[in-house]
Amino acid sequence: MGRYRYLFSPLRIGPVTVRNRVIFSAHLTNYAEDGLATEQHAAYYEARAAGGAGLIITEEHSTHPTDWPYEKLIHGFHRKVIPGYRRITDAVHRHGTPIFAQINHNGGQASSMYSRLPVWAPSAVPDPLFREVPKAVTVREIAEIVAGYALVAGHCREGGFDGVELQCSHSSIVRGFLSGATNLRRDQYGGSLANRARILIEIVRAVREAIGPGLALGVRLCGDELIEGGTTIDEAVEVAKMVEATGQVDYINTSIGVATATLYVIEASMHVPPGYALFIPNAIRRAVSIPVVGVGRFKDALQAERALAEGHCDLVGAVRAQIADPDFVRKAQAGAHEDTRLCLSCNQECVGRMGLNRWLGCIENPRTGREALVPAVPSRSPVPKKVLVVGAGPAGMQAAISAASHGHEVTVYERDDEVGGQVRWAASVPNRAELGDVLRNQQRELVAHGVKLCLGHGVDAGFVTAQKPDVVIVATGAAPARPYWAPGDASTIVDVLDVLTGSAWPPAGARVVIVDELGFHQATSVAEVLADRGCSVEILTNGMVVAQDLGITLDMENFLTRAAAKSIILTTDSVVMGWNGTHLSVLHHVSNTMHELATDWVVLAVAPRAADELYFELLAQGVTVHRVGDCVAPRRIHAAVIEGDRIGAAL
Amino acid sequence: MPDFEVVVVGAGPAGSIAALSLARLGHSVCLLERGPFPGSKNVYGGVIYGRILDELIPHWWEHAPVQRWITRRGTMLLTDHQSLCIDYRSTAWAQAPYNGATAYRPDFDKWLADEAVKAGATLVSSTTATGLVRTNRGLVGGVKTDREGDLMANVVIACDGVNSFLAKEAGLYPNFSKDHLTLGVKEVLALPRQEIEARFGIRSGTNEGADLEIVGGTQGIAGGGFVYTNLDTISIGAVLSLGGLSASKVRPEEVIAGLKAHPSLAPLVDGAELKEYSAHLIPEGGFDAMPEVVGDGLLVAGDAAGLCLAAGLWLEGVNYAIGSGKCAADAVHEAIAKGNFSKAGLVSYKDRLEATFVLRNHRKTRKAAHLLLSDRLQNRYPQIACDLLEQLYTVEDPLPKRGALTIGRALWKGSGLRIRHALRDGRDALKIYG
Amino acid sequence: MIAVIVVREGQLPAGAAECVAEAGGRAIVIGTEVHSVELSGALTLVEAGPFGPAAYAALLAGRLVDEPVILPASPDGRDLAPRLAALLGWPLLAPALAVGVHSVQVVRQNGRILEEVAVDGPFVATLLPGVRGVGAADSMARDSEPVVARESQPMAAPGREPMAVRGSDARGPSAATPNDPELIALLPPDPSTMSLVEATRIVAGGQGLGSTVRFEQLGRIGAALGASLGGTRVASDAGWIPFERQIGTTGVAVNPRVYLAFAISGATQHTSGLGDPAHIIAVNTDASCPMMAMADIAIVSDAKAVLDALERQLSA
Amino acid sequence: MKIAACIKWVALRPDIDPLSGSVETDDRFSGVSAADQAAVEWALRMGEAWGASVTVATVGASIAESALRDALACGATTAIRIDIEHPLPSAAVGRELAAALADADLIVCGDWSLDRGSGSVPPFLAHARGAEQACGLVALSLDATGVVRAERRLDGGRRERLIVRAPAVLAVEGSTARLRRAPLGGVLSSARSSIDVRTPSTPNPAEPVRLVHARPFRPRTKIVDGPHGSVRDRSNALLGMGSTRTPPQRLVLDPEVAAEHILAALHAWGEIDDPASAEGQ
Ligand SMILES: Cc1cc2nc3c(=O)[nH]c(=O)nc-3n(C[C@H](O)[C@H](O)[C@H](O)COP(=O)(O)OP(=O)(O)OC[C@H]3O[C@@H](n4cnc5c(N)ncnc54)[C@H](O)[C@@H]3O)c2cc1C
Ligand SMILES: Cc1cc2nc3c(=O)[nH]c(=O)nc-3n(C[C@H](O)[C@H](O)[C@H](O)COP(=O)(O)OP(=O)(O)OC[C@H]3O[C@@H](n4cnc5c(N)ncnc54)[C@H](O)[C@@H]3O)c2cc1C
Ligand SMILES: Cc1cc2nc3c(=O)[nH]c(=O)nc-3n(C[C@H](O)[C@H](O)[C@H](O)COP(=O)(O)OP(=O)(O)OC[C@H]3O[C@@H](n4cnc5c(N)ncnc54)[C@H](O)[C@@H]3O)c2cc1C
Ligand SMILES: Cc1cc2nc3c(=O)[nH]c(=O)nc-3n(C[C@H](O)[C@H](O)[C@H](O)COP(=O)(O)O)c2cc1C
Ligand code: SF4
Ligand code: SF4
Repeated sequence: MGRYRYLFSPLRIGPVTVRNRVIFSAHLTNYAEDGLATEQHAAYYEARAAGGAGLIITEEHSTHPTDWPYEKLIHGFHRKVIPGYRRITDAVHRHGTPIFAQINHNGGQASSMYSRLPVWAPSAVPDPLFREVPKAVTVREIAEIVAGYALVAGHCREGGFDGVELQCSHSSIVRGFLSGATNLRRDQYGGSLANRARILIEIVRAVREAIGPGLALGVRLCGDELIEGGTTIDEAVEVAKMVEATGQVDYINTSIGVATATLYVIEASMHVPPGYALFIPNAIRRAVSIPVVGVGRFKDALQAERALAEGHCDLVGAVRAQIADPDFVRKAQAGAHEDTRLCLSCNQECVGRMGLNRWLGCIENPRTGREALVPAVPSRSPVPKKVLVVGAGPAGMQAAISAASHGHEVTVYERDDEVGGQVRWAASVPNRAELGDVLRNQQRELVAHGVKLCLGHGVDAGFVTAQKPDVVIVATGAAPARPYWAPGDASTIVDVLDVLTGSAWPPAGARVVIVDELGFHQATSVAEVLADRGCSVEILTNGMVVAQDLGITLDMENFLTRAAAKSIILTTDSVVMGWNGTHLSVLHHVSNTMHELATDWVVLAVAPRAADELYFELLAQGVTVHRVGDCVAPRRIHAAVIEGDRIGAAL
Repeated sequence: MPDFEVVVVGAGPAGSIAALSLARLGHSVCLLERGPFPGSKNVYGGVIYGRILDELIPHWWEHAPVQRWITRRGTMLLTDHQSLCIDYRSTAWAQAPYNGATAYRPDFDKWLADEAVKAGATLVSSTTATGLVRTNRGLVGGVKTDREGDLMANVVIACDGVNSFLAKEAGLYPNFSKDHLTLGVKEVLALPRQEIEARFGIRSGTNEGADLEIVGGTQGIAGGGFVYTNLDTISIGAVLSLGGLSASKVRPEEVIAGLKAHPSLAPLVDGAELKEYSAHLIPEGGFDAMPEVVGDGLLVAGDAAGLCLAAGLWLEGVNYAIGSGKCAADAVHEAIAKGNFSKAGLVSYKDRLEATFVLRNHRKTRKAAHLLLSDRLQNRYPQIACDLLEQLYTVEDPLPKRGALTIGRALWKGSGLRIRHALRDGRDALKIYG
Repeated sequence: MIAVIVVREGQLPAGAAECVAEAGGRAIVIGTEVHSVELSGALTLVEAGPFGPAAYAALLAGRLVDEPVILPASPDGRDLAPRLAALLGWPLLAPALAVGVHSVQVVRQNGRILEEVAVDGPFVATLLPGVRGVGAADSMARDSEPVVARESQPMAAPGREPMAVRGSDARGPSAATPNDPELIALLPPDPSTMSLVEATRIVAGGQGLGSTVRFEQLGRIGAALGASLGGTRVASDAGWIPFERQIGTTGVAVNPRVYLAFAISGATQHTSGLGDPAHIIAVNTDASCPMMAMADIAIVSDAKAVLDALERQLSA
Repeated sequence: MKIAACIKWVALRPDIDPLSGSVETDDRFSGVSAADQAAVEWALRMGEAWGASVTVATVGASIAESALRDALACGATTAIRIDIEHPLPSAAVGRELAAALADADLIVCGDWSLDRGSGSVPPFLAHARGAEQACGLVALSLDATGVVRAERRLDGGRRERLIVRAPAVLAVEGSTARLRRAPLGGVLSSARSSIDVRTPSTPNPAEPVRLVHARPFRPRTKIVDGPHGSVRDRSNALLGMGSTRTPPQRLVLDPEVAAEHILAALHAWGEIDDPASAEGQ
């Protein structure tokens, strides 16, 4: 048992017994095709079951044709879904893991885009994201909704699920009914809390009838919507009590926020302190006696154990932790913490890709979402090669890991004294340290695969050819570039990396303009560092929004809040046209007006250039050479990792 | 005046039976055990062949703490991805007097020792023998322990298990070598009772069980594996040559992990919860590696005497321990009658062993270790056998079927093996098993 | 229900506030320097002589009538509770996870079993510290009642003189002569030996300190500052500090008020065990490491030299 | 002078089903706790130091005699077992021991048992005997005959030092002493020693408590208060922007100045009295 007293102890959830307390809680994957579950789903869930998850809850299954908020939704209301369900449940059951289905109607938090039917909601209150006025449902339609839940629950039972979870939290018509912000009805479904909860209780009854006593039934509730007039914790506790009082529900799952208004608290990024949402299960667990699930940025087994020990919850949902490492539970149980590929809470490839309508992946685990295609254990190459990798950024390290795991003999040369390339600096700012875990994870795997790592060892073409490697992989990353208007010798025009490495030091009190053409963490991070130092900082972007891509990773809202608190000025639609030593000439391109902006320092967050000299030199000498990551084209970590991963298999 | 007529060191099966027999014969005997209770630290695979107890403890099967009675025995040949299993089942083994049983050693050894105590032996546990005490005539006359004060006796029977410290101190292991030892490692995995019955094809609700011995699947390390069923756990383990293990740099638990992941074993153990992991040495050198078993005032029995039979089809030690313990007791009884505790007085022990299955079986199988740990038996033959069956069973229409001989010949050619070696192996096998 | 809190030199025992909250806000606070305790609720403060379980029990027994009594399962609470129960002839329920007027949850088998016990009439219970917590609702309930009486109870030094006791213990043969050991010293916590979990100030070091000698020095400085010594995994792996001094996910989770980090990079696995210190000071040669990013005062300097300077200045 | 030690036979590795809470014990894995063993060792040391007899006593079933015999093997003079079939409440155990050990001057117990864990037997025993009590002892030293100097653990790392005089009950932590190893002769002879078996002196009074059920342990919810106030306030609190940490300063300093700065800051925060002569408060 060791240091885990609770995490690995079994628990009964109604008729189902789980072997440990870690749940792979519900989340969209965009793996569905034509409204049906796919092989991709089955393999994805199976990997987590094999990895030791105590319980898996699938992504939501839609209960009604009026509910189609995004393209790749599973249409649970068609009988056609059952074979796909079977495929998933069989795969998961092979590992002795129970699996529940989440069922849902998203209500007003949708658009009619896909369904071409009016969106249904308790009242005609438009959703803040979709901004579509929904149809206030009639009592007859409410009955239809309830029947839809029961129908889908029946499909789930037939499909071999061990239980059903009603998503009534951050994106759901039930949430819509429960919330004072969206339920303005004056009939028996609106007004008092008991009325607002009526539909939920009706659904519980109908679903229990459909699934019988042999399956577990859970309800996921939102503890604080964080919107004006929305559900707060006191109401959530009352609802939880009503749910328990039905005597038909086996557990309560929790969540926070509203998916279409405050998603950044649901799938919180690394800026949000771990354990931030525990007050919700805490309050609910004090009021009910059925098991309660706590969710939100559990990325470490010990942290989960502590939450259980302090009684904040009986089970923990760990979603991204297991997206990043399907074997999260197994490794923790075996005490092999070091081997865990810790989730970074970067939200780039999981949440980020959902927003972009793409299938779910992970920035540091190229196999996520491709479990059905890529074997868990790589095949060894019949002809081991001597591989030389230049550069130990994420690309170089992943290439080395991949090559070594395919049986090649690999040496990595890195110019710096530490691995990590640009990421090391990207992670060195307040609240971004977790990004650096990707390096730790990779470095650990390098060691495990016996890769030789030579730090503080910059190499040139001569050195490389002298080693006589069979293959060279160049991963030399990117180098800062300067726009035409910035003279090369201007010492107060510097790159973000110069600020982070400390080679440039705008002092407290200095006026700093950060020119942002990247729209990601580069500019915002440096802005915060400098504002903290006491500089007065302005971010200037040619885009319509500063740091647009932070929206995708759900970092935008909290950045804006912090920026406001730190008096960072955000200026959009502005292009720098020149610099005279003290002023920048700025074109406001929307109004086509120019103005001068006085500044002491200019920090550039502009497109870097690929550091590809070594690659072309080696190519010219006829060496077998490949390149990966930013030295192909400067992008982000996911690209570095994916390319690194591919090359190893292709040697 | 010694404290006891006889001190038996080690309350494993050998020691408990020696003490039980002597006490029954009316001698004062002390049974010394280092663990807090007999069997507390003892490790083995899991199957006991109990017929040897028929006489000593009539109807032992009604009393012994047994998990399951073995009604199914299999021998499996494994390659990377293939397996070939000879699977034998018999309901005859499900009735008294039974053939074999799985049992937990803490249960079984404690039970045996309790029988000895019932018969009048004095059990002293939590006490380790740390050396021999010699009389002024040079005979062994007792043992030193890790407690203050020595324990004196006319005769000491060393039943202290593999690598016997006492036998070594007495100089009975003149050419002891690590090569004669293998490492046994095992995991106990929990599964619900019904699940075990379903997976192993055991009649549900019975306490019948299966015993699978495995050749191959040990990541190229010479050795073998086993899978046994208990009531609600499975024992899975491997027996590995120490040399092969250290050369391979593979950790023993990884070998077990490999077995558990093998496609033909994984379905048996999937989802089971690890209860314990243990490791223990096995004296597998066989007849030729046995130490001297008689000294002045000292007898050696059980694993301490190297009496463990690990020969592919068989992995047996407990029955030999019991057999030798009984022989030792009888020899001591005779020596006490004669009042001669020297080597000469005790020598009938050796004859008694020779007269029973204990040494007969070991003599017959003396070549087994050599044969079984050879690369041919470990890797080549299983590969050929599996490939042969794979090709026989694969339907390759429109190509015409090939006969077994054709396939076999082709495989043989491809293998680079020599007929000469095969013939020799065959001869050896015939000697051992024939 | 009423809580009984034993106070020594004005210091509350662990779990005091939780006990008072569990009792609904009423408490008898008894001990030395009781007037200086920081505890809200309807309190009766009883200034008594040095703690002695028999004497305190005798003193309290008369005040406790027909209502459950709850004490923290801290050392003094555990000592006093059985004495009280014996004097009053009430059942003792200890150690408890939750205490209600008619139902108590008692912990058994080393924290692996929970027994729910129904009880009629008054009883004495001890509540495990740290399991309950105190919330806003608790203080609201308490503040609605006035804080009451302070009294001084003249008490002879824990002694051998018999004391008149009101109680109903028929079986205790000599309950009327409460004897207690003689208290000769109260020793303050030694930051170098106290558990890191309890430490309010921590000085910690990392890989950059590089040797056992430096950690010993850091320990001395900590002692001078009244701070406990901690370190990173690198330090405990290297054997510079024992494992129980390692802070982080695989070490202990601490919750100091002030945290001083010398040559620590601030890896997530380390900082996740830090709790929420009001103040962090970091000394590091690398201005941009996460530890420095977290600190209120981030000093770019050689940590070893700073330690030398600190030691000099502290001994000056 | 008469010394006594009290020990309890408990399951050292009880098999507790985490789902049902059923407890299965196995005599093979039962014995006495480290604290009880330390108690026996201290009693033996007292016996040796003061030339006193040492009695070991237990309230338990016959299986517990093996623990008594171990103590006898180590040198205890006599052993008493108060025979019970079912466990008694701690108060009753204290009374039974007091009656059985009515003439003992010093009684040493372990600080708490593994199965009940209330640590209340020693105080109950002391009460019933009208003796002093000193529990949770982390260090002991033997003084004049019948007098012990002891250190007792308090909260928050504090300790108290006591002088304990007979008649007294002492409860020691397991770390205070390791029970000596019995000599072989002791082991052999203890197997034949007789044990004074008694029946409980007083009938067990019906306590006004009733066990409703025993279940697996489920941690109590430790109250944390959620964020409150407006939506913005709550959101800020959750995002970690509500805390009032002083704005970070980044300073490049000489070591000497850095040290001054650190001490000054600690002083300013009220952590140390005077940076010049800092002493932990
Ligand atoms: C401030 C900042 C913030 C960022 N934030 C994010 C973010 O939040 N998310 C995200 O996905 N991406 C982010 N990025 C981008 C991300 O860091 C890069 O895309 C990624 O590091 C590219 O990896 P790489 O391995 O290709 O190259 P690099 O990380 O640049 O690594 C190249 C390595 O090669 C070494 N090298 C070069 N030449 C030689 C030589 N001749 N010999 C030996 N070694 C050599 C270098 O020293 C370096 O270590 C950020 C970048 C910056 C600068
Ligand atoms: C992995 C494995 C699998 C096996 N599988 C089987 C199987 O399935 N079936 C089978 O029949 N056999 C099996 N065996 C062999 C079997 O376990 C032994 O042959 C048998 O236990 C020998 O009994 P023994 O009494 O000689 O020695 P042990 O059982 O080893 O007993 C020796 C006893 O002496 C005690 N002792 C040792 N030194 C001292 C000392 N100095 N002082 C006091 N006490 C001491 C020990 O604590 C122990 O109780 C297996 C062995 C291994 C390792
Ligand atoms: C699963 C897992 C669990 C872990 N659990 C823990 C845990 O519980 N606790 C823990 O601490 N770690 C833990 N770690 C390790 C953790 O990731 C870090 O490796 C570790 O915390 C780093 O310790 P460090 O800061 O001492 O060393 P480093 O990261 O090497 O940092 C040393 C720092 O000292 C600075 N420095 C060097 N010399 C000087 C000088 N002369 N003056 C000033 N500064 C100097 C350097 O600039 C650097 O910032 C865990 C890791 C994993 C993978
Ligand atoms: C990509 C993604 C999609 C999600 N979709 C759902 C969903 O469909 N239903 C739901 O109840 N929760 C959904 N969630 C929320 C998760 O269940 C969980 O509350 C959240 O990820 C926080 O847990 P974590 O920090 O362990 O990742 C989703 C989360 C992610 C990352
Ligand atoms: S009517 Fe149809 S086809 Fe024509 S533009 Fe609109 S959507 Fe396209
Ligand atoms: S993409 Fe980032 S946040 Fe998402 S699972 Fe992977 S590491 Fe975690």
